[in-house]
Amino acid sequence: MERREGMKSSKKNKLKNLLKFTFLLAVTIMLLFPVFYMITNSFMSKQEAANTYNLISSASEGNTNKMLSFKFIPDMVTATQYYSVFFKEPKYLLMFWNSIIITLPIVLGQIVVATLAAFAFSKLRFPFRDKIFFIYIIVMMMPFQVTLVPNYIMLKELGLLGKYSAIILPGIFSTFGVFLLRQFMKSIPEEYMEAGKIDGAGYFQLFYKIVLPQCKGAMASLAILVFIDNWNMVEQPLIFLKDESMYPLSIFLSRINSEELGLAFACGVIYMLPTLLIYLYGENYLVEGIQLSGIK
Amino acid sequence: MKYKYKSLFIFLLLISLISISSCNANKKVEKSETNRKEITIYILCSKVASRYSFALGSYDGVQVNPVYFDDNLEKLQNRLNLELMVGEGPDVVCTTDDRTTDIVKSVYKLASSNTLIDLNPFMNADKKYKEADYNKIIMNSGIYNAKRFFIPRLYAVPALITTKEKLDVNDINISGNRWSWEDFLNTCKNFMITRKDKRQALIFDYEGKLLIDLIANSKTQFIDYSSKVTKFNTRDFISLLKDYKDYIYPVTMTDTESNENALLADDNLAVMRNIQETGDPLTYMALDGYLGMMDGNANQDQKNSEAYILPSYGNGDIYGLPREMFGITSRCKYKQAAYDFIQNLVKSTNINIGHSPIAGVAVYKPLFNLSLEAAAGKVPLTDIGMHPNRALNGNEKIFFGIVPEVSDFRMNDETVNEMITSSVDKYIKGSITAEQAANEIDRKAKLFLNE
Amino acid sequence: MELNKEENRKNIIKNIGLIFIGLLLFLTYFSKTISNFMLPQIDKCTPASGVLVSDIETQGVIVASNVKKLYATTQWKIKEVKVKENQAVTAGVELFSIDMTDANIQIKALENDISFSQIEIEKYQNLFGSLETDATATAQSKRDYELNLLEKQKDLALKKQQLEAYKAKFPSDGIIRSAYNGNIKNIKFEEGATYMEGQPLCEISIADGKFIATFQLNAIKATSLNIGDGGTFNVENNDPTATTAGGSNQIIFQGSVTSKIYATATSTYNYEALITPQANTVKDGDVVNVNASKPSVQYSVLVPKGAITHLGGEDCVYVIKERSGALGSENYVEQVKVTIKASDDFRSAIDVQFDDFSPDIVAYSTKPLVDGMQVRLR
Amino acid sequence: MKLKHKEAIAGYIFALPSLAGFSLFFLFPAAISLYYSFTDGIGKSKFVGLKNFISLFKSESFLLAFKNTILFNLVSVPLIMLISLLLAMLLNNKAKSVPYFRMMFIVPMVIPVASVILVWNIIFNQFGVLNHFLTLFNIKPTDFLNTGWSFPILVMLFIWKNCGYNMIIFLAGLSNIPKDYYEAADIDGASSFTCFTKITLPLLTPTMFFITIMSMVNSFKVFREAYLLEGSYPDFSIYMLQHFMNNNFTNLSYQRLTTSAFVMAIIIFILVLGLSKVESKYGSS
Repeated sequence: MERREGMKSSKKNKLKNLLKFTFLLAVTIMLLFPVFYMITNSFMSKQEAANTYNLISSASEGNTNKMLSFKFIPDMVTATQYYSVFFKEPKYLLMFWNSIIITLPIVLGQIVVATLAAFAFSKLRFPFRDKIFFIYIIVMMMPFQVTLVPNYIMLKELGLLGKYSAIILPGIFSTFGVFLLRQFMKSIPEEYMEAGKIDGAGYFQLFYKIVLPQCKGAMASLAILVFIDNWNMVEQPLIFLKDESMYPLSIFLSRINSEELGLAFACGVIYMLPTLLIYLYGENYLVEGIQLSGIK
Repeated sequence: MKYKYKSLFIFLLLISLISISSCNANKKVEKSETNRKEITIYILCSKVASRYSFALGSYDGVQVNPVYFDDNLEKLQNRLNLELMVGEGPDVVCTTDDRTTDIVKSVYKLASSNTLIDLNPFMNADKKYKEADYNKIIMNSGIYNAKRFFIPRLYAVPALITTKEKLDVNDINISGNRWSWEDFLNTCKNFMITRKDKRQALIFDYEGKLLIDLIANSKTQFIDYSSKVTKFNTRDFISLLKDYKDYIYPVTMTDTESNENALLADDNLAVMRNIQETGDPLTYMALDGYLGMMDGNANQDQKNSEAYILPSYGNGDIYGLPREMFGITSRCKYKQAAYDFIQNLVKSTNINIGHSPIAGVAVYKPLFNLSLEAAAGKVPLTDIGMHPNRALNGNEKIFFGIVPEVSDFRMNDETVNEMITSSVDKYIKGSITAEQAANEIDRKAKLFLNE
Repeated sequence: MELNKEENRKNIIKNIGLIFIGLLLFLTYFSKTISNFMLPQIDKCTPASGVLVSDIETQGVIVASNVKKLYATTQWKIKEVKVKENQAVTAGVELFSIDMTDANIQIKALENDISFSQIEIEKYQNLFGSLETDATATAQSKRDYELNLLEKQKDLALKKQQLEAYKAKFPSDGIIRSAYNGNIKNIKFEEGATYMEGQPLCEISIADGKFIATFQLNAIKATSLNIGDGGTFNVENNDPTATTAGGSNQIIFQGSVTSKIYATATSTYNYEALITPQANTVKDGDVVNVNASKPSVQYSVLVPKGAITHLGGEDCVYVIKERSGALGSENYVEQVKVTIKASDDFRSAIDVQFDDFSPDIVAYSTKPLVDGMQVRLR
Repeated sequence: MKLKHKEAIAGYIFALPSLAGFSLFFLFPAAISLYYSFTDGIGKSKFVGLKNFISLFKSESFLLAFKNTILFNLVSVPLIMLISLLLAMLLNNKAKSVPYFRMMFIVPMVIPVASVILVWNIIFNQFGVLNHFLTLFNIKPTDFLNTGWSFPILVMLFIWKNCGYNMIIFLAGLSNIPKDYYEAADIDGASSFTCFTKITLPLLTPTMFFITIMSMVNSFKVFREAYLLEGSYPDFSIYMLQHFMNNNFTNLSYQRLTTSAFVMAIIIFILVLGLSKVESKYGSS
């Protein structure tokens, strides 16, 4: 597309781009608002941050008639929150590591498992394929609470309860990845496969040589999305990990009280970074697409 | 260069993962399935344990051992829920910890969840059990759908506590310890008129439970679990709300208002200031017969304490709020032992929590009478399990003196309470009318019942 | 070109990621060290039951139990002083002499006056005697004469009395003597000075073997020494003549507190203890070492004074407890309000309700503590 | 024939790890909970047939929740599809500024829930910024979070949170469309709109199918925010199945939970079936 616009770049296009730009800017501001708020507030003193929270809570309890308002400019810019997160209270650092311990294996595992399965479900014909896949989808759409009790019992039987693997293993085998990749692999033209078969390549080679290179973008997006999903996971650790020292950061950040608010903001900033970095790293795959598609 | 980075990165990560997972590993507190003969009970905080301590013995070889959740209510509730659902959890369930905390939010939902067993067979089999010994009305609060799921240990009667001096100083005179609704309203009105300038609070509404208890204490039972009927959207309830907003709320001060952190609206602030000047509100609410709460407050001299049973809306009856109801879970291995344990608790003379004050009055009549005598000073405090060095304070004396035979019970349900308070807050803020509030509460309660 | 830029971008991101992760790793690894480094270090101690020994050691002064004052009986002019401060005197010892010149003149005058009036009386009588023989004398005149005579005689008697009274105010030889045995204290007179009637001249402390030891204590110590309490007193006797049975010049004797008065000026308690040493071993003015050490009643909880912190009028101690933190179990302190019953130099008896039976409490901390603060044991 | 066999075997082999894990951690539990929905309790419980289902359909709460859930999906899913697709199209070029924008759309997903809730609270609270703003035009402040307004607000929250998510997938989908198709069309002199309808949309159908379903899944997940924002008994307009299930969970009536879940599952099944039909219809064209 870019190239084409390059060829016949006229006033109309310029205007269009300008419109695009402004629109995107507007949307972006809307989206960035909370982050901005969080970052600015993370530089407030403990008490100052707590005040906002108390104000809200008391407002929702109806003890006040004060109007709430966003406070972007701290009265006293301090890094005390970061200081206490980094130096004084290592438990938040440990929580961060717990998050990583839980998330990384899931991401890696799921990518491996999902690509294999997706290949099968999309490119290989075998009995009950679509029915199985149906079940995949439906089970995936079940809310968490439904299968919770049997899950709990099962994990207990397997002796995984209270271990990281109680969260990691189900995470790895979540059907989301399969579903996503399958959808993308479907869109890879059959001709490639046929060509490969004619060249006498085995199924694994087909998978490795032809399909895999073409759904880089999909895999990147999978990695990002899975990471995000599990990075924000709250319910499962809360239930399957009895030991609070194993809780990930997301749990702490999902329920906060007034005196921890300042800390939470600081933690939140740290919490955001990995996801953003990973996104930035994989981002170009998303748009890169298939350049070599024409050449054969 | 690039590879150096990569390898370093991976190396670091590996180290981190290993080190951290190991550092967590050594703190595993996995409670393995012991096949010792034992029954467990979950207790919120170990301080309360003294209340159970005497009973935590062994019952024909079955050891009772408590699991403490050092004051982490949320943790306790989550774990209790989950474990009961997956057929684990404690053998004996206690609905409340003390007056202020309900471990089980709504008792009858628990009863209807098939996780508890029917206690009637045990009672019938029990030779020592004499129905006359128990307060029948309160005992029946444990029955749901013709099955007895709970045995209550205590019941509480909401009462207003103050001291004679305070009443005299502010020339409030109340005839007798039993108020009619009208007396109560009139007192509030007069107070409002006389004190409008001074902006003082007549009632210290501890934890904002006043309205809840007024509702609980009213003639019509607004919510019926077994028949899934709610009567919140009735004229009674609406007028009750109106009375509350117009006369009672203006003269009350909740403890959130007395908490400095809470940002107060100006008029509340005025109340607040005044209270800080005068030391404390003129009267304290002491709810659910939790009379010792005054220990915490400024009013230290209990000599001329006065207790007034909270007026009942509609008629002069008194309603008891069952506390500390004990049930046995269906997964319990040693049900008989569990039953014995509960009976022992209920009959035990130890109705209060060591230093902290009693959470209610005993359902077991002999014990109730005993505490009456203790209040009258006929028997030593230790006989009702009070800490010897803690004098039975005036409130309890009076309270025991005036606590009457209750005519019915009202079950406290946190879930419904939350609905009521949230809607009433809006009503008081003026964003909705009383009718709307009543309607909202009614619909939510219906939702809740029909779930 | 395009790809190169891409690579650079990626590298930058990767480096950021590495730095971030590395930083967190570093901090995690050293987190315990850092936190320990910042934690207040404390010494612990266990409160014990026992008694407070309130040893009171102070110096006092010995004074005689009763003291007589010497006043000027009229206007005296001191001629010569015969004693000095703190001199032991017995009854009849000369204290000082008075300049008698004026007095003698006065006396003379009076005596002359008397003798003159006597002569007058005699004259008068003689005159009347001549009258008796006179026949013309009437009863009337006779009565007048007797009246006059009586009047004159009365006058004479009066004058004589005045003389005696005046004389009585002076020693005949003009020398004032001590009336008691004891010793002289704070002489207020000096030679040549004149003193009005009723003015104190000196004191004589009676040597009857009864003495009072006076000493002072500050308020805290005073709490443990009350009227009636006994104590041992000893005097460093520097007077070689007075030797005790022991031969040493260290005289020890018992006594008991007789009065305890609060002196607002010095905000101390003034004590008086009645002591009865052996005869003439001590004299007043001696410096005495008071030692009234006495054990208090049995207290259940005794803690070092350092363990008690005063904040906002309330005293409290910090109990050391253990909890499981992010990095394994950690120690923290819990504030417990206490009321101080009594205390001596080192320890205080407190009234407190601990949760568990005998907790460890903080004896000393490198930083000010807060309730629930994590601490590190030395 | 033989080839077919080989392919089938290969297919099973490729799918095996996923299949095994899936059936162990998802299918089997689901089956068990399906069984529970026909019993009267956990543990040694007895079979009660369809009793649970009947009582479920008697309960007004369930019906309300059911209605709301469907309504919510009907409103929010198409909306988010449109918006995210639009954004994806806009962002699917290599203009300088674009990557930065793209990044921004990730952000709502990476912010911790608590701070999101905080912000939304400050905006929509009774005394919130919005009301503050409205009072300037002396409009009476309304409690947005506890009135009929809460439904559109929840939809907004949902879109705000998830449009980046969908956008990523769309981007990936767009990137998978071979460029030469466009070039071909370009040579034929087709307008960019026809390009969109004739090339982009058909080739995007698998992605769209996926996104539709994912949006539904996420619409269940938005419950977390709704719950934190308005509690377990919110305004009736947003009393969703998730609320129903969660409340039943806290009230220990697990039968209700499973039963309702399977009623839902049936609905989903039909829906997915329909969608996949649509997909296969367009995808092949």
